[in-house]
Amino acid sequence: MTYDVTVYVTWKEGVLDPQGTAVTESLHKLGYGEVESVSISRMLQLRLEAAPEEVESKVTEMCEKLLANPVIEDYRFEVEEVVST
Amino acid sequence: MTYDVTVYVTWKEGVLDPQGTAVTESLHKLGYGEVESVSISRMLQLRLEAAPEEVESKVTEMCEKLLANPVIEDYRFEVEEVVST
Amino acid sequence: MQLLREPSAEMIEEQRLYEEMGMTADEYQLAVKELGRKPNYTELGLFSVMWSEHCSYKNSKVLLKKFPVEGPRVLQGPGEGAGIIDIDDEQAVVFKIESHNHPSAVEPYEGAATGVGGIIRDVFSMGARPVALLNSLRFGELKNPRVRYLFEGVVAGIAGYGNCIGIPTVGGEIQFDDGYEGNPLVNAMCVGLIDHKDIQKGQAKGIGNPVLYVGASTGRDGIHGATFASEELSEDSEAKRPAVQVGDPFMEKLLVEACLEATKHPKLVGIQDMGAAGLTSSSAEMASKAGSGIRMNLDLVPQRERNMTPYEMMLSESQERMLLVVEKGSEQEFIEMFEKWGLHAVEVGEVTDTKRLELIHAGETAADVPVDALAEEAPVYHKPSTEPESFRAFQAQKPFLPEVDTAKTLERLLEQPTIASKEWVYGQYDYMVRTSTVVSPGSDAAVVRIRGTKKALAMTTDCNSRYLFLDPYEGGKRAVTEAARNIVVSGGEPLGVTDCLNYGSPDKPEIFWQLERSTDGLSEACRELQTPVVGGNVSLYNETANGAVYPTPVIGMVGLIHDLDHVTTQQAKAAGDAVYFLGQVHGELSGSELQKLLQGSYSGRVVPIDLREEKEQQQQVLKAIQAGAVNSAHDISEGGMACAAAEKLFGTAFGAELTLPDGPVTAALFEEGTGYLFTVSAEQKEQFAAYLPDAEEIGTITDDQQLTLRNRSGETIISTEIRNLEEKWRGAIACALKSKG
Amino acid sequence: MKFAVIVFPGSNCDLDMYHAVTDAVGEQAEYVWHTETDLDRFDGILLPGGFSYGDYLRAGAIARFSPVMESVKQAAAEGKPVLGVCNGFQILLESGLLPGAMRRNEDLHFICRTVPLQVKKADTMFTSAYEAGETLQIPVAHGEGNYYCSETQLEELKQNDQIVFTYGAALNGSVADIAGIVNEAGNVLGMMPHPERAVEALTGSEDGRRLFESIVRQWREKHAVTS
Ligand SMILES: Nc1ncnc2c1ncn2[C@@H]1O[C@H](COP(=O)(O)OP(=O)(O)O)[C@@H](O)[C@H]1O
Ligand SMILES: [Mg+2]
Repeated sequence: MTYDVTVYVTWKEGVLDPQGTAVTESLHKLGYGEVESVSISRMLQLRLEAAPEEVESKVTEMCEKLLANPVIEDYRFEVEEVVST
Repeated sequence: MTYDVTVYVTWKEGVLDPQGTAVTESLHKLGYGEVESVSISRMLQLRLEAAPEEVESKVTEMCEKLLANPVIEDYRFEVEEVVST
Repeated sequence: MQLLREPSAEMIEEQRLYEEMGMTADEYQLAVKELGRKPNYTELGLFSVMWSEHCSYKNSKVLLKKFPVEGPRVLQGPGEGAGIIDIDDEQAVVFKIESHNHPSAVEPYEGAATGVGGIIRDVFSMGARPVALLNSLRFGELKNPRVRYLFEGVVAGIAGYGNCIGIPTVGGEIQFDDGYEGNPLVNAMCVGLIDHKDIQKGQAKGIGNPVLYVGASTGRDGIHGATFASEELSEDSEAKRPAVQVGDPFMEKLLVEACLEATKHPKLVGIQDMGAAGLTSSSAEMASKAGSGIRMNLDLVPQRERNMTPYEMMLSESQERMLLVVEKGSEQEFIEMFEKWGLHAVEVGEVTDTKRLELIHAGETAADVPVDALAEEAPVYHKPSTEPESFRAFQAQKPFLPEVDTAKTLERLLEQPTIASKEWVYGQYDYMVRTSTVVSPGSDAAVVRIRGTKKALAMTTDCNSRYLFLDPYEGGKRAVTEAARNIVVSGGEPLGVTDCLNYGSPDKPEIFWQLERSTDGLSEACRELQTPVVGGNVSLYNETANGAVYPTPVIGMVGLIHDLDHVTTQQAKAAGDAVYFLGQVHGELSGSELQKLLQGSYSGRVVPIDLREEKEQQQQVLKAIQAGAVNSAHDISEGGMACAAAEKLFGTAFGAELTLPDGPVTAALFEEGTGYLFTVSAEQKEQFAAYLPDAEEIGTITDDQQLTLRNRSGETIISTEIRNLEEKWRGAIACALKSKG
Repeated sequence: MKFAVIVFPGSNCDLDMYHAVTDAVGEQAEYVWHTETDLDRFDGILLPGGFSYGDYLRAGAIARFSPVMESVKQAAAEGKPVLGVCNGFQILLESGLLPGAMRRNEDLHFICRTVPLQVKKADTMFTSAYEAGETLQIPVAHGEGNYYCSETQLEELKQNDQIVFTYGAALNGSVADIAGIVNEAGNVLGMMPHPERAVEALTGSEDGRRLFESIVRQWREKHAVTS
């Protein structure tokens, strides 16, 4: 089966996000004082082939090993089957 | 009102994403040959105060001006109201 | 309220909670005595970080006392953020090295990056402009995927921070050995320049003077980082992960510029960075040094997270923060100055005459501790020391002197990652920014010019820990002499040393013996070579379940090049030049890269160095270079004379025809630390020989890109194309990283 | 000739730019903090390299909104020479003064090295002292120098003859190996390699000096008539 997986990698609580701070300040300077905070993270879109029962475990493995840095990041993902047309 | 807005900034079609390519290759080396492609995008989580009728337009403005680079990037966003407890 | 959940002073004692903070029962009792009562949770936290090895040097103090710390040029010895040495014309060089081993083992990118950030703060907090960075790295073998991850992450982290802040990373060294698997070493060194009149000290003088906090806000990151750095790495280090901090080099760049402006302001009284043990060490040390006290209102400390407790704020190791004391009445001027750089300076307290650190939180006193108790009265231990069995066995061994296929061996040695080109590494570092790098990475020492003068600084980091593993005393001497040789061959007069002592657990008598013996060796060498130790850092407990790292006292050395004309590099300069060898082959390859290649481990004796002779020889080499009698110079280190000869030709259009120096062939080719190779033009010869009559002419530089080595009877031992060797040497690290999944 | 060296928070090649035009080329220069808005007193504008705003979000994305940028645009419109190097180039792209965008280097590594650089176009106010087709040795030092533009955009660049420098050998993944481009008017040059790091033999190469000399020469010629 072919799957589209979207992995969301975000900062663990308490980890400094200097990018987010810089963007918040820049938005303020641009006149968007109403923005309270910005946090910047990544989203990864993977397309892969896998048996239905192992997609989840495979992706978890990939996240732990490479896609996220478990020391400072959390991750979660969504799996969607690609329906061939 | 307070809103949580998630902005997804993705690569325009046809723009090669060097990081996505590198991650695909690394996954292959780690033995995940089943991964066809990876594309990596930026995800921004904004918290802001705004009147309900102007959230969308404000965020659009911020994206156009700063958060995305129209030469290489597309964006979309989701708005969620923060219910105070 | 969070505070209520903290254990009471009684509970701490009854349940021995101090142990969780890394304190022994005796240390706890000492804290009670110093305080005159039982410490509360926050106070205990202050004691535990300030009395950790990282901050107090309680296990190493007895050893550090041996180092020569004085000299005619020394303006500031150990004790402040960084050491300072006079370089004439009312200018001085400021430098310091520091380890970030444990954080890098857990999170290589951020661990290394914040290590660089920390050492830069040590230098600019003295009022100096940071002008160069170096590093010294140790990893396991690249065949292990975790090692490759650590290696790539550490290099990227060093690059990420140094490049962004705009200080060139001009040199370093890397060794790969099983002994560092699981416990890599990441030492970073920063070198700065200062005018004498701008030298600052971290002191909190003047009762009533305000205390300003500048830089990043305080978060919960790195809490207990200092004690973390003083424990062995174990499975649970993984669980302690939040102890790793994330760096913000952009913030630090602003801090550098703003603080350098502040240090030029006449109303600045004292400035110190918040390094290990953050707000606690900076405030307690500044007050203790000035004989004063500090009262701080923690509610005013900029905080990144909600509901932080005094304990958390005081122990946070959030990066990019500085503490300043300024004259009363001038605070607004400083606040505005920082504002211009986009930084918020906040008045968080004042200097008092109580000699106590008083912390107010939510209107109540959260801690009230004598500053000297924290900064000065940490217990000092002299741990038991035992000469290990292995040392006696090594001493009893016959010299290691194998027969080898010489041509093949030369190729294989050049491919060893420890010897191979480090271009894969330094090609990621911006080593040119500030346009003052005269000698880039790739020669013996890096050279950075001093604008507006004819002078330049030569700098290097060195430590061949394999020799320390065999014989810590002789190995320690070698580390210093090798560093000095690298400075001298580059045209510099060695000025002084900063050292980073990376060892296993001092609680083990055999490790403590290594510490004792190697610091004896280091001290003697520094004394004899007249390179005082003006600062350094100690990193103990570098151990995993598989044992301790090799004893690795990294030597950071800086030298003064009096005239840019003296700058010399290792590369051969012209065909037709004569090649000279200066030194001696002993016929002992124990501890060498060759031994590792053949046996996979090290054993045997280390050839002793006569320091007096060494000093004289170095002085003569320097004189010859200063007189312009040398076209290129290179010291013989890893891989011996054969590798040194090849390195002299890499990156040039030349070849060489050489006769081996006297001694057994294998040793003449591959023994390490035997001496120097020079190239000398026909016009220089006479002068060269006058300075270095003992140097032996062994051949010439050719224009055919061929390296030919002959034995003393004229038979060709090795004849090979440079291009072939160079390809292997240049590609080895990238190849090791790419080949396996 | 008097140059402005614009300093953004996080610029770090400002010093190098300053010394290149003063010490090596013998002209005047002044550092201009990003909050200033008056550039009238300058004859040329230099945007140095570095990591403005930490390169956070995208290199150059935040700096482009600095107050000084309005004046830079105005100076460009007036026909004054504007040179952006490395991060300066990235800022010019983000601010729309030059077309295209930067991505991370193909292999994701920062690259610091002296590379061969081909002069594609020698009839600009920045390159008149070079020969077309000449190969220079100029340092690069960047992590995001992988130039991108669409195919139509590339056609336009070629049509208008806006490609000034290309890498002598593929370096970072840039479209058509582009290392530097000018605007259509020819007075705004953006380039990733650092000519200001190549103005003295002592630090490696002198090949970058003629770029600054070209600017000065053009300015002299233009002003010889009027003054
Ligand atoms: N980690 C590093 N960072 C920067 N430069 C390095 C690093 N490791 C090695 N180098 C550079 O590579 C060259 C060779 O290093 P090394 O073999 O240790 O020299 P030596 O044996 O003379 O001390 C030196 O110029 C050194 O500065
Ligand atoms: Mg050397």
